[in-house]
Amino acid sequence: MSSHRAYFANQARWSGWEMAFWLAWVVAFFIPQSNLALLSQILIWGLFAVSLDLLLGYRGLPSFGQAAFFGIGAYTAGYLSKFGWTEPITGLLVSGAVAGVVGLMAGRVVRGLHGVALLMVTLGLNSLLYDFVQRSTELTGGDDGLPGVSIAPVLGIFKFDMVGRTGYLYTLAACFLIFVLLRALVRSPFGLALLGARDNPRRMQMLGAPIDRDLTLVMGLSAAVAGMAGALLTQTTQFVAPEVLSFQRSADVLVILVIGGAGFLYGGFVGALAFIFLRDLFAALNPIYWYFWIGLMLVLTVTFFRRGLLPALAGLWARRRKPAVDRPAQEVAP
Amino acid sequence: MTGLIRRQALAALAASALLSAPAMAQETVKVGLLLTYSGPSGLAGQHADDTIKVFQQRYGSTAGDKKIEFVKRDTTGPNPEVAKRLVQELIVREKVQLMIGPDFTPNVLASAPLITEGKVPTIIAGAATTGIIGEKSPYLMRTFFAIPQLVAPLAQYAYKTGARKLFVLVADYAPGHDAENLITKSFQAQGGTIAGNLRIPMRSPEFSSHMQRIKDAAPDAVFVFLPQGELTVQFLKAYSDSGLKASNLKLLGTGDITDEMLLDVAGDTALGVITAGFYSTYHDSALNKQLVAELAAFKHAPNVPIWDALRLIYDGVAAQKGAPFNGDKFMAFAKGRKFESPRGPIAISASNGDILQNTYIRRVERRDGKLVNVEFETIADPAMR
Amino acid sequence: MTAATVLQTVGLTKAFGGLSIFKGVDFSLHAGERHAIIGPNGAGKSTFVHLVSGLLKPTSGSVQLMGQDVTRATPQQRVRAGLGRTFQINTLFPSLSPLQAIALALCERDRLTAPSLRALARRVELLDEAAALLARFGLAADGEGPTGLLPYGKQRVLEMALALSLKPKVLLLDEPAAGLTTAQGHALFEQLTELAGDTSVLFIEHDMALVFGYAQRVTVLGGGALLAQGTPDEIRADPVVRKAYLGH
Amino acid sequence: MSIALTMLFNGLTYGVLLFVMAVGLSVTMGMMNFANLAHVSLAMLGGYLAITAMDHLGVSFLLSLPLAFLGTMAFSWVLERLVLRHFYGTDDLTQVLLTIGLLFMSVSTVAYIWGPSFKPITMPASLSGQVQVMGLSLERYRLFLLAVGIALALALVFGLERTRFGAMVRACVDNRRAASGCGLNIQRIFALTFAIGGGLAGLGGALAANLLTIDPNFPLRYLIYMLIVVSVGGMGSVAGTLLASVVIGIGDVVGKYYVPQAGGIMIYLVTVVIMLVRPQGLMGRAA
Repeated sequence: MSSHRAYFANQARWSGWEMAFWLAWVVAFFIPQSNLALLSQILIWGLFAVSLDLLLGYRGLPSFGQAAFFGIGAYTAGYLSKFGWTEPITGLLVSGAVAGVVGLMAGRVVRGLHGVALLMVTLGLNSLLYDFVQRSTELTGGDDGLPGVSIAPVLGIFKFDMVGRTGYLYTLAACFLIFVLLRALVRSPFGLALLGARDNPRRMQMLGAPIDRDLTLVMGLSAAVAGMAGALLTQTTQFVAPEVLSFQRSADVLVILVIGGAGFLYGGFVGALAFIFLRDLFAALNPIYWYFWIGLMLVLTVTFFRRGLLPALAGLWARRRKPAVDRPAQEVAP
Repeated sequence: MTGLIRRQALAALAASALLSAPAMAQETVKVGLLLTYSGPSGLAGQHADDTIKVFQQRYGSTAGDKKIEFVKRDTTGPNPEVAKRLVQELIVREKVQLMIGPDFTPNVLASAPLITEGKVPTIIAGAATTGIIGEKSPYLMRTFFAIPQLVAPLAQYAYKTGARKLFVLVADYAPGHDAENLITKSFQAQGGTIAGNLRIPMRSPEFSSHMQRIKDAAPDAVFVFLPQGELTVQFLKAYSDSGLKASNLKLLGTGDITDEMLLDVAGDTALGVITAGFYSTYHDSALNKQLVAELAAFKHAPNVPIWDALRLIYDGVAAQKGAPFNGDKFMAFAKGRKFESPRGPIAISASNGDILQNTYIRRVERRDGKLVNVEFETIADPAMR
Repeated sequence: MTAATVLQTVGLTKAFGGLSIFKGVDFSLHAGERHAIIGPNGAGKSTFVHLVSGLLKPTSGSVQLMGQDVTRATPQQRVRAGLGRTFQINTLFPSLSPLQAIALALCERDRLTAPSLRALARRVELLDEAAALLARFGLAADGEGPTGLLPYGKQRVLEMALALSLKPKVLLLDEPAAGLTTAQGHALFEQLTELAGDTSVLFIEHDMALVFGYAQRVTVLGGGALLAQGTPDEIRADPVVRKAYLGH
Repeated sequence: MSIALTMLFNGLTYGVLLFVMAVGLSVTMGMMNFANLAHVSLAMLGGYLAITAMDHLGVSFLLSLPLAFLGTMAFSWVLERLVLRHFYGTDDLTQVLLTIGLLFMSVSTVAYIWGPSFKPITMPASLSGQVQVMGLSLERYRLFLLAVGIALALALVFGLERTRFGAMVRACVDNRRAASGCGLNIQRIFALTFAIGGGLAGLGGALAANLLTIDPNFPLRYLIYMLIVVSVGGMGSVAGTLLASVVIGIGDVVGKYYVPQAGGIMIYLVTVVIMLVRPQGLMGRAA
């Protein structure tokens, strides 16, 4: 196969690393003492970070309001189950759709913005939604959370048991399927168009690329994935409270993605693993001052691993496997 | 994830096992402790730890023939997702047989199904909303307070002492809305009228507009319900800065707004404030005086709900001497139990496990150089008799 | 028989507030023509290209492309109508390789970039076309490395390849040989002549050797107005041009 | 009518407080194109320094203000020299995340040094209570705040317009390359400007101690307000920050009085609308 075809096929093929990554999650299920509840939440954080990666990593748009879509998905799943639609899988899809539609509308609103203005508008919209949900106690139960959320067993068979086995497998399956779709998407011409618009919107205009349409679509898509992550959280914890759309969550997911590495689709999961695991560790070690270590970790990441852990690890692995002499500084092309 | 206390406890256990004669292996009852140690409300967790230290200094770490071992976890505030995971971790992996907390209502609601399924008697020491204890899980008990226990007596007191037009100001969140409905209903039941009500945002650095609304309504008393923290301190400051305090307009509230944790921060702005509370460090009882003295070393007030939870656990475990610990037996023992608490006589309701206790009307006064809540009226809980 | 007009502007004007920097220019480009625009700095050359390509909205006047009125059209609509352009300062995709950049241009041309799950790698004919285009422009060897690391000269070539990959009817080149040695400039224009086929080319250029070497007609702009238009020889002899531009 | 005037006065003084706390951030963001979210931690530091000076050194409230200013200024100088100057020119997301990290660290460090609970501030009698002014009963402290705010605004405007150093700072704001081209020592100007901006934040924190509460979580609570004032006002524009502070201060107070159901969302609505209409802010230069 001529070299250029191999070049593109190479990018699309599932590498050994990727398969090992997903297999590890399956193996973790069988390890007797593994903390399935924590791993499920890491997966949910990871998927949530991947939704932000579509925006930030692939289209270069930072957002301080991604938790708004996460929260919309979480509450939609909550309301569905409260009004009788307790089947989880369809509930997940509907939640993603609702969040996606709101994402499309948000996309049209923030179209012309970038930089700090974009951060502030997304922050403002997120705060408005949080304030509304927290204050309307009759509608959402406010701070005490939405009453009456109960989810039927998956496929009618697997009940959400206490140990979290069903919850873990359900989350893993959902995350994997959504991830496979996203992976195919970013390897399609649409993904390349996003990267092009991230690098140089003016050049894209002169290639006739509908960058505004693409921006609205990627906002809708990223919102849908964030909504499904939110729905997964509601379904596995059978509870939802205003905290799901707090500013703190939007800041945490941004931190997670930057630590993991934006623009590699796996950065979200790697970042979630590092962040949630370390936060749990620091909190257990020193419950009062663990915020300090989270802050330090963030400062060090931004200083030394400018593009996140994943590229740093990949770079290390590449240098170790092939001496740098005969190999040009291969940038990990997405 | 071994908590600090757990490591010390393990070391102590190993030491005692070596030293003591090879008696029958002493059973250890593990007690899960779910409090907030970090973030804005991290203070409560630290005060609870000190209270536990004092309790264990006095009563040791064994009850009857069983050893009590605490497993500590930080819920990081009202964070249902984290709280539920930690409860699951404690029940499934740490195999705790008793639990104190989690604090905050959303955390309790999220964990209730697990507590029921795990059959782990759990004592709530930090969530006041109604509709949790007895309804969400048969294994829940409470040593904290329920909002109606303070609000209803306060309405009666206000009317009795001449208030006819009451202004109701609450923070705009679920417990605030509960308190608003309760005070309105009970005050109107007495024959009083509501001069006006206001729900202020949870994050509200600027209070002058709220004070102006109170002035406009010209009430003869003001009822306030706010979460413990900066809102209370700012409200009291604004109340005095705006001249409302000088016009000696009576200010009534639940015990939260004059809690000992905030009293010295609020300073003189809290003087004369009348509240309905369940505990005051100035409560006149030998048990309380000794406890307050011991906690003075830690420079803060005792966390009485935690103290009473420990009392209940130690007594309950001791009652099962000679037999392995059983959760259901503990529930049967605890429900209906009456005992003396530093706050005064309390009981765990036999019907739903909620707390029955006196409500005290108190006024903030300066006694030997320190601001305290002086209790001047006791309203007994009708179900207590 | 004059060839059909592929690009025409009538009374094209652009004013920022009171200051009008482009005063009522009537211009026409014929099919297959190689047309150069010359003029001193600040003559409005780049403004003219921005107005024609849609990156700037004109204050008045009109632009016709292939017979369609595109005065109010977005750049994307003009590209659909057959317009292609390069930029004075390289505007490429730093994190994409040349191969990916050309593939992206072809995907946009064939309207394949709607969200889909079909991998780019499976569109083999398009990838072959991209590789062939790169080879024709002498960039075959650099196809897979990061664009950012390409030498400046090759980036200028890639800039042109990107524009040509859309098979435009009208190609606007904004100082294509900027920053190149004379030899590299000539090589670039050789490639252009050979590869442009029947595409009409309008290029801004300072190097008179290149202008008179490759242009069939020349337009001279000065102070935002059209000074003269004609064949290279006519322009070389025109007294107005000589005074305003050549200085003697 | 007098109520409306009182509300306007209270809103104005609240706006002035926001201005003093935020103006340093606006200058550093506008001039050095550096988004320093930890600026709000510097304000907290000022509050703590003032309170510590009053409690431990027995200094009066009035004297604690300059101490808070100088103390925070010194700390800001060190922070800029050691950490921040390595990040000039990085993209704004990197700066945002770096300074959020610093903000988290400040929360724990302050809790470690001064303890986790609120820090009360004792106000002198001359600055507490109410006073009758033209028939309105206004709080003495707010009058004092207004005076300090106006003095500061004038000092800043003159400082930037009239002094040589001001000219140098404005040159850097307009075009850093050109400014360094004509021999201005950019590094020194940045360091000094950042320190003064930090000092102002410290002074703002000390002034805020009496209205807002000073505790380790101060930055987490008021970060959003400061970001809003700076982005609505327009980066790098002192006048813009003043205008935004006053608009948001009055809007917040008057909004809460006349439309209580809207509660705290007025400030967010204003931000979203202005950011959509003028992304560069009221007085900021078009990006």
